[in-house]
Amino acid sequence: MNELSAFGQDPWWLILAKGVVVFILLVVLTLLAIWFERKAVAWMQVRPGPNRHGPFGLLQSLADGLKLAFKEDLVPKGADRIVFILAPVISTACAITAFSVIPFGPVVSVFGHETPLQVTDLPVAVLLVLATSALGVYGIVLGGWSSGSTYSLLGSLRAAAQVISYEIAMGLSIVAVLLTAGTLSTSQIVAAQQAGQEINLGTLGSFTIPGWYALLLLPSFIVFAISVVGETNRAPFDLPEAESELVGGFHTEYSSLKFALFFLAEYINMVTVSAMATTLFLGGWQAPFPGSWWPGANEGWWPVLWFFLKIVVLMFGFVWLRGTLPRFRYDQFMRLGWKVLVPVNLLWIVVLAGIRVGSNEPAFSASWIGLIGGSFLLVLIAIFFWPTREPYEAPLEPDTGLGGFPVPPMDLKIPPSSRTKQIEAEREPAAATGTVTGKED
Amino acid sequence: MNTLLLSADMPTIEFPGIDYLALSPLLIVIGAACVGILLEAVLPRGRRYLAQLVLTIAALVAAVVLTIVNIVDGTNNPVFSMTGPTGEPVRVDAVVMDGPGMFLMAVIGVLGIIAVLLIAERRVAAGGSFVAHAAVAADSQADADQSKLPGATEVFPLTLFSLGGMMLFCVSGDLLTMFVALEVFSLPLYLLCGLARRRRLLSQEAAMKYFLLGAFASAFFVYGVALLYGFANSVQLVDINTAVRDSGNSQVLLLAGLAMLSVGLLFKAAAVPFHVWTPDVYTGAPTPITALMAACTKVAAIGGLLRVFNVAFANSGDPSAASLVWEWRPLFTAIAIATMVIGAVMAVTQTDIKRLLAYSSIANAGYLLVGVIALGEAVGATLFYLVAYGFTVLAAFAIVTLVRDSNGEATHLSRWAGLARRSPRFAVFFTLLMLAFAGIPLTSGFSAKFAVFSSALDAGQVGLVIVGVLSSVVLAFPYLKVVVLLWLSEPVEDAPSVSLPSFFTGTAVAAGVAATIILGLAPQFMLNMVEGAGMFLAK
Amino acid sequence: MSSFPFLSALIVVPLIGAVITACVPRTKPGQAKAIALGSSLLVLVLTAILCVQYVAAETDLQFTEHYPWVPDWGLAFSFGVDGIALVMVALTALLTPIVILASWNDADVEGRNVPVFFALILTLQATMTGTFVASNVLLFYVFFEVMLVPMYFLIGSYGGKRRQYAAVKFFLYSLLGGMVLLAAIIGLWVASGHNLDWQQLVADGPVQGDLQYWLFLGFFAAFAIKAPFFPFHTWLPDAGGAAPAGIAALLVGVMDKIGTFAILRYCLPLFPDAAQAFAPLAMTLALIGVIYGALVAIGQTDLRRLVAYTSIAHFGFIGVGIFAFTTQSGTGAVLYMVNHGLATGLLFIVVGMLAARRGSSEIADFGGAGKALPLLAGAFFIAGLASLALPGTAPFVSEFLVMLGAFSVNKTVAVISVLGIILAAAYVLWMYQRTMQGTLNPQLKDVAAMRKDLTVREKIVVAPLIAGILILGVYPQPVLDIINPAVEHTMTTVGVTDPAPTTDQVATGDN
Amino acid sequence: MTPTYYLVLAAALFTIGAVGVLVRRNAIVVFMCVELMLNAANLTLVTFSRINGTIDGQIMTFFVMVVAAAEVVIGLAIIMSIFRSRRSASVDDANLLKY
Amino acid sequence: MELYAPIVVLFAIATAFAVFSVVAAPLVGPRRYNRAKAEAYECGIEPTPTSAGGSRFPIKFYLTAMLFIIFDIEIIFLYPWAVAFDSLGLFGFVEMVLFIVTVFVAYTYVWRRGGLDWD
Repeated sequence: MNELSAFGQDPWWLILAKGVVVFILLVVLTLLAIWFERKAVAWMQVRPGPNRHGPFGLLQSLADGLKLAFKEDLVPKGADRIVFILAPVISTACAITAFSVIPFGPVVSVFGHETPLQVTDLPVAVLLVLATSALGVYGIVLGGWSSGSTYSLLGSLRAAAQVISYEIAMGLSIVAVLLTAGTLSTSQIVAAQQAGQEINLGTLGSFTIPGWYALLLLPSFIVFAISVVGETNRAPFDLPEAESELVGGFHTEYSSLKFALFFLAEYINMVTVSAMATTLFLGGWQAPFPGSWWPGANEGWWPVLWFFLKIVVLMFGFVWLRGTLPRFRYDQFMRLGWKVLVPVNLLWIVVLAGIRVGSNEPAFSASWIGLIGGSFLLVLIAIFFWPTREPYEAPLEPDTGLGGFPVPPMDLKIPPSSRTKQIEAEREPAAATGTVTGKED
Repeated sequence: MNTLLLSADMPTIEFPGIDYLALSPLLIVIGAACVGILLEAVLPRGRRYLAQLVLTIAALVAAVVLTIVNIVDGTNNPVFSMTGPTGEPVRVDAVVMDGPGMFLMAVIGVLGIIAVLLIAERRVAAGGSFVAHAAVAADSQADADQSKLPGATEVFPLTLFSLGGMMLFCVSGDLLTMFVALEVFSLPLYLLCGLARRRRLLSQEAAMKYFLLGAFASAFFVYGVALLYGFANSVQLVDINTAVRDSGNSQVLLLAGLAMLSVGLLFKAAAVPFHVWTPDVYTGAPTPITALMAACTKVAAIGGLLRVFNVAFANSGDPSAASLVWEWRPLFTAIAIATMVIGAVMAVTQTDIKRLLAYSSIANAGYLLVGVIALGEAVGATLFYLVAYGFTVLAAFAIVTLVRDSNGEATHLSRWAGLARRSPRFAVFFTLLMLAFAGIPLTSGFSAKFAVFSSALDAGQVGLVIVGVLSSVVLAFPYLKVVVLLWLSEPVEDAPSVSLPSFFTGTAVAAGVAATIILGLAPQFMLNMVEGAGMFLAK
Repeated sequence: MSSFPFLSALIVVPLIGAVITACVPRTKPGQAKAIALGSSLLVLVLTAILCVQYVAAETDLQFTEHYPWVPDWGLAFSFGVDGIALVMVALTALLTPIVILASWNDADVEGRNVPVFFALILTLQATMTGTFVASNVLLFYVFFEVMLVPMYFLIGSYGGKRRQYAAVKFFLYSLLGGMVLLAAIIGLWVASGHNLDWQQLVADGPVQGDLQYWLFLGFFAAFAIKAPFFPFHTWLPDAGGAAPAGIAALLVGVMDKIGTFAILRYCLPLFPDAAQAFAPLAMTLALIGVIYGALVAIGQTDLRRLVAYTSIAHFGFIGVGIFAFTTQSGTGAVLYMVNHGLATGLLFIVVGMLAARRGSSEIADFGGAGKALPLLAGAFFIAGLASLALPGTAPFVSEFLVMLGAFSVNKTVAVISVLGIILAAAYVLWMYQRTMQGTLNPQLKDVAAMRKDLTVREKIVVAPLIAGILILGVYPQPVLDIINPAVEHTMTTVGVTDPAPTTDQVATGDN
Repeated sequence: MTPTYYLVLAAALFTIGAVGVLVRRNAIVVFMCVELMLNAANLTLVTFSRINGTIDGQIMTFFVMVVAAAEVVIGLAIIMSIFRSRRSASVDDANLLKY
Repeated sequence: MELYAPIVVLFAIATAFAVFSVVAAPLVGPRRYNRAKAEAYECGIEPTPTSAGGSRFPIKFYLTAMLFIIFDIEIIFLYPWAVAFDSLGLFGFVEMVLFIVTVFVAYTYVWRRGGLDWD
């Protein structure tokens, strides 16, 4: 608890102020991010991008937002009204709340109050981020489900499957950080990255590498980076919103400010995961160069600059991906998540833990590590490349049209409108016979 | 301490020393289950059956042998032990390998082997009792297409998991381990119930009922654990007992926790009023699984009850705290009486052999509860009863699997009429088993009843014994009805035939019948064993 | 005394015989019958030697054997006989070959397994003998319960109409009694400090306190069902009516005696205070049985059921004899058990012969049958007279002793039981009249078998029984000599002495 | 805030769940009610952990969560299979096993 | 509790904003009723009828959900272990390797049975 003694000391006005500032910051950042994305993509595609509103078109997003506010607010006929309205609220609120434990900088003085540049910190801060981002999925699922539309439903299901799949990979990649830092508090993780790590190469001498976990725990960082793209439904993993397949995905039926809220949530999530990546792997708000090239770099308000610089770089990464890569196919995407990221991550955790134990525990020599890790690796290889792999068995039962129920499969067959009544007529006898079959005795 | 997570500079944690030899039966069974899963993953379909069968039987045999080695060694201590900061030993007995616990483990292992033999049977019904692809919708065309495929081999690892959970359940030293073990043995059973090859809908329905009610009961169990944790500030059975003795704590928590805990345990033991699932599930489940449940689950559930009540809530030898026994005993007596009576009476009205055996198993749960309530010296008698009942019921269900017609097992009693004409040997066996259930001397059923009732009377439970004997007269009626049908009735049209058992089922029947006779004729050796098992380790 | 384990042999020999008989293929029923008969005759010989070697004056158990079985429960193969048990063993040994012979062709029906039938009879014999010779309470119980199984199958598989109902009813009634007995035995086991050896229990003295009364009731209920005493009797007419004739003879002739035997053996010595306290109740039940059994017997239209009801009346007499607590009445009761076995056994067998010929046991189906079947009618008549205890037949002696003993204690009881004798005369004579005398039932002419008198086999069957009835009727002394010391010993353990010395001079067996 | 309130809340949740299991007819809803009961137990455990000042209750919560998850997996599989066969998840429709 | 208060504050602000937006949207925007607008969008054709209790969708989604639960549970156990790793030492390492191997067994099974394939 001592490590967090700096927190929880703020007066109420400071808490409120921090909250408001972070909120405004996120909204503004979103507007800027949208502009930034459009502009960057435009540059990549050698076109000007938004340039009418404000300098360099900076106010384009604001204009879009205002326009949305004055659009008609539609609620489809088949929608579950309450959930339909609730869904964007959940998405937005969760996205913003996640930011409460992101450290922007060290302890500074605000109107005479010594306070950290962070809304708050918890012993379980990382969990809070994960929890809120997981809760955000509810917004997506409920939004898609409550729309009463096939596209929305499929989009939301895909989104949910995607988010939870990549959440596993993301969660596992964080384990390595926790293992090294020994804490779940974000501020302490940042602090743990302060000191450089001395690597001893025996006769080759030793050198100090920066304490950033992105370098120390490179595999984790790579996995984290990949999985957050999937987690935020961004290209090339933007399958839930694949226009060519699903129109707009889960928010097909949303319009006006509700749509804007989803949009907001998505971009906030981008910022959040960038901030998380910064915090967990890139040294947080600490100055982006090893050593103290400038003694005051990590003091006062300067770190906020470093922090946002890092975020901007990461955001650019997002945009770059979008501008460069085509969209994945769904099966490719799921395969990447489940069959590559998860096992690689687990293996990496075991190896890392083995190395750490080996360095701490005298009885546990390097050969032991080699033995355990090696055998583990061997087993893995043996399992995954076992020669007699069975061909995939086609499911015995076709997925479509069971008893006249519409079963939206991957190869969605949309019944023509003229048959709607016929289908509904068929449903009754099918349901009636369903219960009598298999009667025994 | 307000935070769950330990910070890095915490003092190093003491780790328990583990007696791996004592733990080895559990490790082997659970480990073999994991290996079984891997085999499922890597072996081609054709080779899985043999590999799984060999693995399963070998693991169970090894577990039984090691348990016996431990018993002979006289290992009678907590498996986890460690030294506290001041040097004195501190218990962390998540697992307590005491005499009764190891005995129960061995019993579950042996009964499990027999049940696995039944599960492995593939000749009596082509492809076995289990469906090939459980995910295929029942009664669909695809289901008909797969009726010729050999059954799923996943049942073996599932069974092993279940048996491992049961073993752990009997030796758990704290309620948390007990809860985990409870789920480890229940969850595979839920699945296994739904895997019948024939009458899939019935089977799936049974699985759903069992699952929903089972989950309901385990929720009660865990809430009871929570309340008892609030009461005793620990979930170790011995600590709860300590807290019970010097009860400055809230009695409300204790009694509510005890009640909730009991609901979970009594559900598994199929005691009234938590028995409603039993007939349905026993009927719907594949018969080998029914046998497994009737034999092994019963052993585990009663084993758990015995341990909880003898270790945590018994406080024998301490008259000042005897009030607790006074608190729960009358209620349990009522439950035991209701279980015996309702089980017996309902059994009378049944027309399906599996349902009949299900109600009989409820009634037998009542007799076992008599042993639980009697506490103390009755532990040995209860163990004896479990052994006797387990073997008999296994053999009975094994025979049920053999009586078949074109629709699979013919379980309706009217179909059994006059079966003795066609296969007298089978009828003799079944009659013997029925007589054992009815408690006729020279069968294990009599020995078991005598053992339990005599020790219950020793403990002063007169009323229970009287209800017990009277209900067993009522219970004898359905068994006699079956015997009458077998021997004295005219065979029906297109009567089912008794399939020639293969090695597996034959062995199971033989083992069950042999145990029924041996425990009836010469029970002394088993009595010595249960006596030798001694008492639950409470200190 | 010989060291030969007679009592074990008496149980083991029929068991071995049963196993061998059961192993005979179904296609060779003759072999099975021969083996069964041989085995039962061997037992008879053994029993005869046993009787010769028995020392009548000794009151302790003789021929004791002791082998451990389940020490934890105090269960052991402990055998031993006193005078009461000896005569019962002898009765069993005598009746079994006769029954086997009488039932020679009973099982020869399509679809019935002949070897198993005889194997079951032998098993039944073994278990019944076991109950008489067991000197361990739990061992007794084991035989007492196991006995049900062969009897159940004999009635259920080989009986007449309603056999399934009768078999199940018989089994359930007996099991009810057995379970109550089990509870009582467990209670005794607990109360006696984990001891179930009969001799030891008697030596240790009775159980103290209220428990004795409860235990007595438990034991008594079981034996009353077995005997059967009113109101636990309803199974007997069904079972007796449905069972094959020979089996019915065994059922009523021997098996039911186990109830009364066990009352003498267990209820009285082990729970003397309770026995005396409950004697009025038991006596009342017995008297009701005497009158009720006789009255109902008069109203029966079926010969088998009629005989079964007469037995209920007779068991009432036995009950009166036991609970009068005098040596005479007790001796009379035991003697009655033997005589009744002979008389009712004969009656059942003869009725069976009649029914086999006629294909029915309805009284209305007979009438004037005696003319065509003089020998059979004669045997029937003798059996009937024995049943009503005519002087000169064996039951007279025993009934007289019972009355005498009862009179010395309670005159009302004696008077009421005299009423039973009168009623007995009524039902026996009426039965005989309706079946054998009077005008010939025209239907009988069409039945060829009704013109066929006793065959040689049947003569061999009835002859020893008739001889026994007559011999014991005029010279019961040897049997009384065996019975009397044992009964006296029993009464001593109950703690009663014969009330009036005036009866001594009348008592036949007081020496 | 007194921790006792949490106990009361947990008890209320548990009761709601239990009643829900007994009165609701949809298997999924019944199942969710069971989960509610498990979570009520979790809440109780954590509260007692706080009251008693030991960490055991929180650790137990982990295990209960694991078990709950395993139950979800098993339960959904069973309910799905019966739903595919019968096209109904109502426990009343599953009535073959009645006498 | 003080540590958590700011989170609540931030959450309240976010919720207030979101609720305000949703409530404001219909008030600010125009309302011109048209039956076609109220229909669910389906590329211009009449929308697919959905059954009363929600539609059925491929089993794969359930499977993914179950897998997620399994691995989420693994993560639940991994986090405390990772944080306390240094004080747990060799014992904790071995235990956790066992745990991971166990989960891996199930994972392998699912993989080999095609549970991870999305056709």
